[in-house]
Amino acid sequence: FVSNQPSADRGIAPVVEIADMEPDSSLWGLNFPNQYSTLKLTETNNTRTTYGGSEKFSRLEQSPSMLELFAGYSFSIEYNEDRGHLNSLTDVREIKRVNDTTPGTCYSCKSSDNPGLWDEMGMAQFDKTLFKDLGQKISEPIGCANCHEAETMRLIVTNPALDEALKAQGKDWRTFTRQEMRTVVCANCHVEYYFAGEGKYLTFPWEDGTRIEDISKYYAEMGFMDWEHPRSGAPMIKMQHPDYELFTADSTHYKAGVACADCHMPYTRDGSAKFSTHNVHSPLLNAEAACGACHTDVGYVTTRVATIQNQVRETMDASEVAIVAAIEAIEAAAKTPNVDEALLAEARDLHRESQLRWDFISAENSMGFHNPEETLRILAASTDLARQAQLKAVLAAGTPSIIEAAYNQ
Amino acid sequence: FVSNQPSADRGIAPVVEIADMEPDSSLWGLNFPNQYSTLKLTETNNTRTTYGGSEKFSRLEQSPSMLELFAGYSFSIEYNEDRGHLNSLTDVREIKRVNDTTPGTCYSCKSSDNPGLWDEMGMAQFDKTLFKDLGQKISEPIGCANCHEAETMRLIVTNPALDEALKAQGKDWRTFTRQEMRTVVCANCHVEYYFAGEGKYLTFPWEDGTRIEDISKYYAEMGFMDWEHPRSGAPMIKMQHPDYELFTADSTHYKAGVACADCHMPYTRDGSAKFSTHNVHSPLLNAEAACGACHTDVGYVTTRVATIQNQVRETMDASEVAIVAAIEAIEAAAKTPNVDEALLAEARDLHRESQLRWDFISAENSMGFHNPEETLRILAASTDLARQAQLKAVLAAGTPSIIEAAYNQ
Amino acid sequence: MKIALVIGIIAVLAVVGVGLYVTDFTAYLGNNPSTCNNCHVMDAVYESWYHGGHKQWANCNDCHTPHDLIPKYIVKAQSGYHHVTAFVFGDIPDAIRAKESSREVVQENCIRCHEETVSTMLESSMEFDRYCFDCHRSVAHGERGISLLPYQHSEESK
Ligand code: HEC
Ligand code: HEC
Ligand code: HEC
Ligand code: HEC
Ligand code: HEC
Ligand code: HEC
Ligand code: HEC
Ligand code: HEC
Ligand code: HEC
Ligand code: HEC
Ligand code: HEC
Ligand code: HEC
Ligand code: HEC
Ligand code: HEC
Ligand SMILES: [Ca+2]
Ligand SMILES: [Ca+2]
Repeated sequence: FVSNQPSADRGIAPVVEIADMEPDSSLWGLNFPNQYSTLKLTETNNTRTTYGGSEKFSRLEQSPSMLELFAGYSFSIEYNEDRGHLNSLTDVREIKRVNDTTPGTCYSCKSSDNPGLWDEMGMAQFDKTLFKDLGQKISEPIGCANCHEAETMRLIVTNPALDEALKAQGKDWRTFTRQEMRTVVCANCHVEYYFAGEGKYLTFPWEDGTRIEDISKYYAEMGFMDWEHPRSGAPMIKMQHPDYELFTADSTHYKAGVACADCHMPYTRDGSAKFSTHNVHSPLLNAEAACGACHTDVGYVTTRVATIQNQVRETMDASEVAIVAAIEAIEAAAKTPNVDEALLAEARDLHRESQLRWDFISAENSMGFHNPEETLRILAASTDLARQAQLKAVLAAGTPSIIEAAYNQ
Repeated sequence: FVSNQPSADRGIAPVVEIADMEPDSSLWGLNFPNQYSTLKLTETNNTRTTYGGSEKFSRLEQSPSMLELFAGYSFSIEYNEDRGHLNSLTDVREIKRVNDTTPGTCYSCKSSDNPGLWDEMGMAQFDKTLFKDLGQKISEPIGCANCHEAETMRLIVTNPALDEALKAQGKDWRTFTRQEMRTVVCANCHVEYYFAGEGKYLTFPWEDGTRIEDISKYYAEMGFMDWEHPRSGAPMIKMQHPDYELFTADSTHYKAGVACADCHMPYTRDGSAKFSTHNVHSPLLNAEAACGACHTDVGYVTTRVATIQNQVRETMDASEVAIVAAIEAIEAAAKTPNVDEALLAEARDLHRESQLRWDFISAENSMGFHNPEETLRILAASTDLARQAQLKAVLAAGTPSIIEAAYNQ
Repeated sequence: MKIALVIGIIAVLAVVGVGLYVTDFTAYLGNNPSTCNNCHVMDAVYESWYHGGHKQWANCNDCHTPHDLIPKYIVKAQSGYHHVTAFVFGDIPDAIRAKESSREVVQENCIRCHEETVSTMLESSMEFDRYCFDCHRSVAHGERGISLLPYQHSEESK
C-alpha cells in the first residue's frame, strides 16, 4: 500500500474521457456521480456547531476583541466563519477585504480553474495580475481538479506554492503514501501563507519547519510584517488557517496515522458501493460516520471534543484580554515624554510574538481539537508574552500610572 | 450477565483465616501468594524514568526554583521523588520535614496498622497524638489492609477522611461499582489534604468539588493557609499529590471508563490464571502489560506520553519563572516607602492563587499525562496570574524601578 | 385495522421470503465464516477477523452466538432478521457496531473459552462489570474494529 493509488472499488467505469486539469467538475461527475453529488451539497450546508459549522456568521461580531487585535488591518473590516467548498468563489468575491489593488493571489485556493491557469501563465504571472483582472478568467469554485489527476484519479499537489514549500524542506510529495496524501492534499490550501515581494508571490513560511516557533523565526529573520498595529505600533503578522501545521505537530491523531480525509471525508455507503463523501464539513455533524469507524462509543468522543474546545476557548479568552491590555499599555507608554525607545521596541516585539501565537490558534479551525496539547501549550506562551509586553511598556514609560486606568477596567 | 459466584475450580483456596483489618500482609500472603510477592517488589524498585520512576532522588535538586517557591516551608528542606508502597514507613520516618511537633496525622497514608488503630482509638485521637508517640504503635508499611476487606477481599475505603469527604459530596462509596472502586481505592491516599483545626484532623477540601477552582475557593472561604511566604508575605497553600482529583477532572481515560488499577496494576499471568500485579509503579516500566492490552501499538502511546510530558514540563517551567518574578516584585514593593497596601494585598492574593495552581500540577505525579488538557489549562492560568501579581506589585510601589534589576536578570 | 393487519402479515412474509432468498438460508444454520461475508457490509469485520489474533481459534459463531443449542438459533434468527431488514429497507447504520445484546453474547463466549485464565477476576465478591474487549480491543477485529482501509494500512501508525 505504499503506492499512492485510488481505491480499487470506484464503483463506476469511466463513461467519458476527462481532460487534464478539467475545471468543470460536472464533467468529472459523469464518471463519478457519487463524489460529484456529495460535493454539490457543500454549496447549501448551513448548520452551525458550537464553535464551527457551515453558517456564514461574522467572526468579528462573535468575538469583538478581534476588532482591537486586528485594528488597522483588513480582517477588522469583514471576517466570516468558513463554509462549504463550493462557496469559495462567491465568498472571496463578496468579502470586503478585497479592493482594486488586491492581487490575483487571492484566487489561489478558490477555484478549479487555477491548475489550468498556473500551467498556462505560470504562478508568478498569475499572482502579479490584479484580482479584478484575473477574475475574468475564473468562473469555477473549488472542484475535482484541485485535488485529483484526471487520468489516474490519484490525489496530487496542484498548488505550486505547496510543491515549492515541500521542496524547500527536501520533501517530494510524489514519494508520499496514499494515506499521507489524504492529508497533504488539504495542505494545498489549509495552511499559513504570505505574499513574497512586489509580485505578491504565494509562499508558505516553512523553510525552518512548520511549528509556530519555526514560522515566527522565519518571519523575524526576513523582517516581514503584514501591517503595523496603529495603537501599539508593533510590526504584526496575520496567521491564516494553519490547519495542516497544527494537526501535523505530533497530534494524537496524526501520530496514530489518521488523515484529514478520515474525519472529513469518511467512507459512505450507497447501496453496496462505498465511496468517500465529498460533502466536507464539521465532523460533528456526521460523527457516526466520521468517528464511528474508529471509535465504538461516538457519544464519548463528541463529549470529549466539547470538553477540549471549552478548555481551549476559555484559555484563548484569557490570551485576548492580556493582548488587549498590552496594546493599551504600549500605546500609553509611547505617549509619555522621554519614554525609553529601546524598551518600547522590546514591548512591541513581545506584542507581535504574543499575538501571532494567539492567531495561530484562533485562525486554525477546530478550536484546538486537531491538537489539544499543542494548542494549549501555545496559548499559555501567548498570554505569558502579552503580560510581559504590558510590563515592558511600564518599564519603558518609567511609571505604572500609564496603565492604572486601563488595568482596573 | 457475568456470574459472581465462585466458580467450581477455585484458583487458591484460603489456607488461613485473616482477621478483620489484619496489619500483617505476610499473613494475607499465605492465601494470595501472587499478590503478596508482587507487592514485595515495590520495596526494591529503583528504576528512574524521564520524569518519574522509583529512584529516591531529590526533587529540590531536580528543580531548584522550588527552593524559592517553598521558601520558609518544610518542603524546601527535603522533598524527594516517591517510590514503591513498601517504602512508605521508612520514608516518612526519614524525611526531614518531620519534627517533634509533627502530628500523628502524617502516618495516615503510610501504614496497614492504621485501619486497626482508627477503629480502636478513632481518627480524632489518632491525629491528635504526636507523630513520635504514635510511632510506637506502628510497624507495618502500606499493606493489604489499606485496600481490602479481609473477609470478602473486595476493595474498600479504609481512610475515614475519604469516607467523610465523599459523604460531604453526598456520595456513598458502598454503592460504587467494582470498576469505580479500582480508582477510588487509590483516593484513600493519592489526594490533596489538609489538617483541620488544633486537632490536626485529616480533611480533604472537596466540599465545593474536586477541581482546582473549587479547592482554591474552599481554602479562600475558610481563610486557610499552610504558611506565609517569607519574601512575598502571601498566605500560601501547599498542594499534595492530587492524582485522583486531576485524573477524574474529565480526563480522556477517566471518561473512557479506565481506572488507576488498569494502568498501574495490569493483569499478569501466573501460569494460566491472571491476577492484578501489586507491584505498583510507573507504567512506562511495563508498558506492554499496562498499555498493551488496550493499545496494540505500545510504541505509539509511550511516544505520545513523552511528547505530552515535555509540553507540560516546558509550560510548567514558564510558570515557575513567572512566579519567582512575582515574588521578587512583591518583596521589593513591600520595601518601598508609602506603598499602596491595598494593591499589595491584591498582589499577594494573586501570588497565592498562581502558585497553588502551579503546585496542583507540580505535586501531581504524572507530569500532566493523567489529564493533559486540564493540566495545560491550569498552567496557562497560573502563569497569567503570576504575571498579574508582578504588575500589581509595580502598581502598589508606584514605580517600575523595583523590578528593573530582577526583570532584566 | 384488518387491512393494517393483513399488510403487516404480508410485510413480514415478504421480509422472511426475501430473507430466505438473499441469505441462502441453510447456510446460516452452519458455522462457516464466509457465509457471514455474503454481505458486503460484513467485509470489514470479516477482513479484520481474518487478519486478527483469533482466526485460528474462533469463527464468527464461536463468539457471536450462545453455545447452548436452543438460544443459538434464537439469536441467529434475531440477528438474521436485523441484518436482512436493515439490508432490504436500506437503513444500514453509518458505522455498524455491536448491539448491547451481541456484546453480552460475545462476553459469555470469551469467558467460555478462557474461564481458567480469568477465574481470579470473576471470583471477586463484586460483579465483574466490564467487557473483556474494553481492554482487549484488538483480539477480535483489530484495534479499531470496523475501521476501514487505508487507515489500517497507513505507514504512520506503524
Ligand atoms: C480526528 C478527526 C479529525 C482530523 C484527522 C482532522 N479534523 Fe478537522 N475537524 C475535526 C473536528 C472535530 C472539528 C471541529 C468541528 C466543529 O467545531 O464543529 C474540525 C474542524 C475543522 C475545520 C473547521 C470546520 C468547521 O466547522 O468550520 C476545518 C477547516 C478542518 N477541520 C480541516 C482539517 C484539515 C485540513 C485536517 C488535516 C490537516 C483536519 N481537519 C483533520 C476533526 C478532524
Ligand atoms: C483548493 C483549495 C482547498 C483545498 C484543496 C481544500 N480546501 Fe477546504 N476549504 C477551502 C476554502 C477556500 C474554504 C472556505 C470556503 C468558503 O468559506 O467560502 C474551505 C472550507 C473547508 C471546510 C469548512 C466547511 C464548512 O462547512 O464549514 C472544511 C471542513 C474543509 N475545508 C476541509 C478540507 C479538507 C479536509 C480538505 C482535504 C481533503 C480540504 N478542505 C481541501 C479551500 C480548500
Ligand atoms: C493558501 C491558500 C489560500 C490563499 C492564498 C487565500 N485563501 Fe482564503 N481561504 C483559504 C482556506 C483554506 C479557507 C477556509 C478556512 C478558513 O476560512 O480559515 C479560506 C477562506 C476564505 C474566506 C471565507 C472566510 C472568511 O475569511 O471570511 C474568504 C472570504 C477568503 N478566504 C478570502 C481570501 C482572500 C481575500 C485572499 C487573499 C488575500 C485569500 N483568501 C487567500 C485558503 C486561502
Ligand atoms: C477537497 C479535495 C477534493 C476534491 C475537491 C475532490 N476530491 Fe475526490 N477525493 C479526495 C480525497 C481526499 C479522496 C480519498 C482518496 C483516497 O482515499 O486515496 C478522494 C477520492 C475520490 C475518488 C476515489 C473513490 C472514493 O470515493 O474514495 C473518486 C472517484 C473521486 N474522489 C472523484 C472526485 C470527483 C469526481 C470530484 C469532483 C466532483 C472530486 N473527487 C473532488 C479529495 C477531493
Ligand atoms: C481512522 C481512525 C480514527 C478516526 C476516523 C477518528 N479517531 Fe479519534 N482516535 C483514533 C486513535 C488511534 C486515537 C489514539 C488513542 C488510541 O490509540 O486509542 C484516537 C484518540 C481520540 C481521542 C482521545 C484523545 C484526546 O485528546 O482526548 C478523542 C477524544 C478522539 N479520538 C475523538 C475523535 C473524534 C471526535 C473523531 C471524529 C471527528 C475521531 N476521533 C476520529 C482514531 C481515530
Ligand atoms: C491511562 C493510564 C493511567 C491511568 C488510568 C492512571 N495513571 Fe498514573 N501514571 C500513568 C503514567 C503514564 C504515568 C507517568 C509515569 C512516568 O512518568 O514515569 C503515571 C504516573 C503516576 C504516578 C507517579 C509514578 C512515578 O513514576 O513516580 C502516580 C503516583 C500515579 N500515576 C498514580 C495514579 C493514580 C492514583 C491514578 C488514578 C487516580 C492513576 N495514576 C491513573 C498512567 C496512568
Ligand atoms: C495507604 C495509602 C495509599 C494507597 C491506598 C495507595 N497509595 Fe500509592 N503511594 C502511597 C505512598 C505513601 C507512596 C509513596 C511511598 C514512598 O515514596 O515512600 C505511594 C506511591 C505510589 C506510586 C509511586 C511508586 C514508584 O515506584 O514511584 C504509585 C505509581 C502509586 N502509589 C499508585 C497507586 C495506585 C494506582 C493506587 C491504587 C490502586 C495507590 N497508589 C494506592 C500511598 C498509597
Ligand atoms: C492523604 C494521604 C497522605 C497524608 C495525610 C500524608 N501523605 Fe505523605 N504521601 C502520600 C502519597 C499518596 C505519597 C506518594 C505520592 C507523592 O509523593 O506525591 C506520599 C509521599 C510521601 C513521602 C515520600 C515523597 C516525599 O515527599 O519525599 C514522604 C516523605 C511523605 N509522604 C511524608 C508525609 C508527611 C511528613 C506527612 C504529614 C505532614 C504526610 N506524608 C501526610 C499520602 C499522604
Ligand atoms: C494499593 C492498594 C492495594 C493494596 C495495598 C493491595 N491490593 Fe489487592 N488489589 C487492589 C486492586 C485495585 C485490585 C483489583 C480489584 C478488582 O479488580 O476488583 C486488587 C485485587 C486483589 C485480589 C483479587 C485478584 C486479583 O489479583 O485481581 C486479591 C486476591 C488481592 N488483591 C490480594 C491482596 C493482598 C494479599 C494484598 C497484600 C499482600 C493486597 N491485595 C494489597 C489493590 C490493592
Ligand atoms: C483499559 C483500557 C486502556 C488502558 C489500560 C490504557 N488506555 Fe490509553 N486510551 C484508552 C481509550 C479508550 C482512549 C480514548 C481514545 C479511544 O477511544 O481510543 C485512550 C487514549 C489514549 C491516548 C490518546 C490521548 C492523548 O491525549 O493523546 C494516549 C496517548 C494513551 N491512551 C496512552 C496510554 C498509555 C501510555 C497507557 C498505559 C500507561 C494507556 N493509554 C492505557 C484506553 C486505555
Ligand atoms: C444479509 C446480509 C448479512 C449477512 C449474511 C450477515 N450480516 Fe451481520 N449485519 C448485516 C447488516 C445490514 C448489519 C447492520 C444492521 C444492524 O446493525 O442491525 C449487520 C450487523 C451485524 C452485527 C452488529 C449489530 C448487532 O447485531 O450487534 C453483528 C455482530 C453481525 N452483523 C454479525 C454477523 C454474523 C456473525 C454473521 C454470520 C453468521 C452475519 N453478521 C451475516 C448484514 C448481514
Ligand atoms: C474472538 C471473538 C470474535 C470473533 C471470532 C468474531 N467476532 Fe465479531 N466481534 C467481537 C467483538 C469483541 C466485537 C466488538 C464488540 C464491541 O466492541 O462493542 C465484535 C464486533 C462485531 C461486529 C460489529 C462491529 C463492531 O466493531 O462493533 C460485527 C459486524 C462482527 N463482530 C461480525 C463478525 C463476523 C462476521 C465474524 C467472522 C468473520 C466475527 N465477528 C468474528 C468478537 C468476535
Ligand atoms: C472458541 C474459543 C475462543 C473464544 C470464543 C475466544 N477465545 Fe480468546 N483465545 C482462544 C484460544 C484457543 C487462544 C490461544 C491460546 C491462549 O492464549 O489461551 C486465545 C487467545 C486469546 C488471547 C491471547 C492472544 C491474543 O490475541 O492476545 C486473548 C487476550 C484472548 N484470547 C481474549 C479473548 C477475548 C477477549 C474473547 C472474546 C471477545 C475471546 N478471547 C474469545 C480461544 C477463544
Ligand atoms: C483491565 C483490563 C482487562 C480486562 C477487563 C480483561 N483483561 Fe485479559 N488481559 C489484560 C492484560 C493486561 C493481559 C496481559 C497479561 C500478561 O500478558 O501478562 C491480559 C491477558 C489475558 C489473556 C492471556 C493472554 C495471553 O497472552 O495468553 C486472556 C486469555 C485474557 N486476558 C482474556 C480476558 C477475558 C476473557 C476477559 C473478560 C472476562 C479479560 N481478559 C478482561 C487486561 C484485561
Ligand atoms: Ca465553517
Ligand atoms: Ca516515583
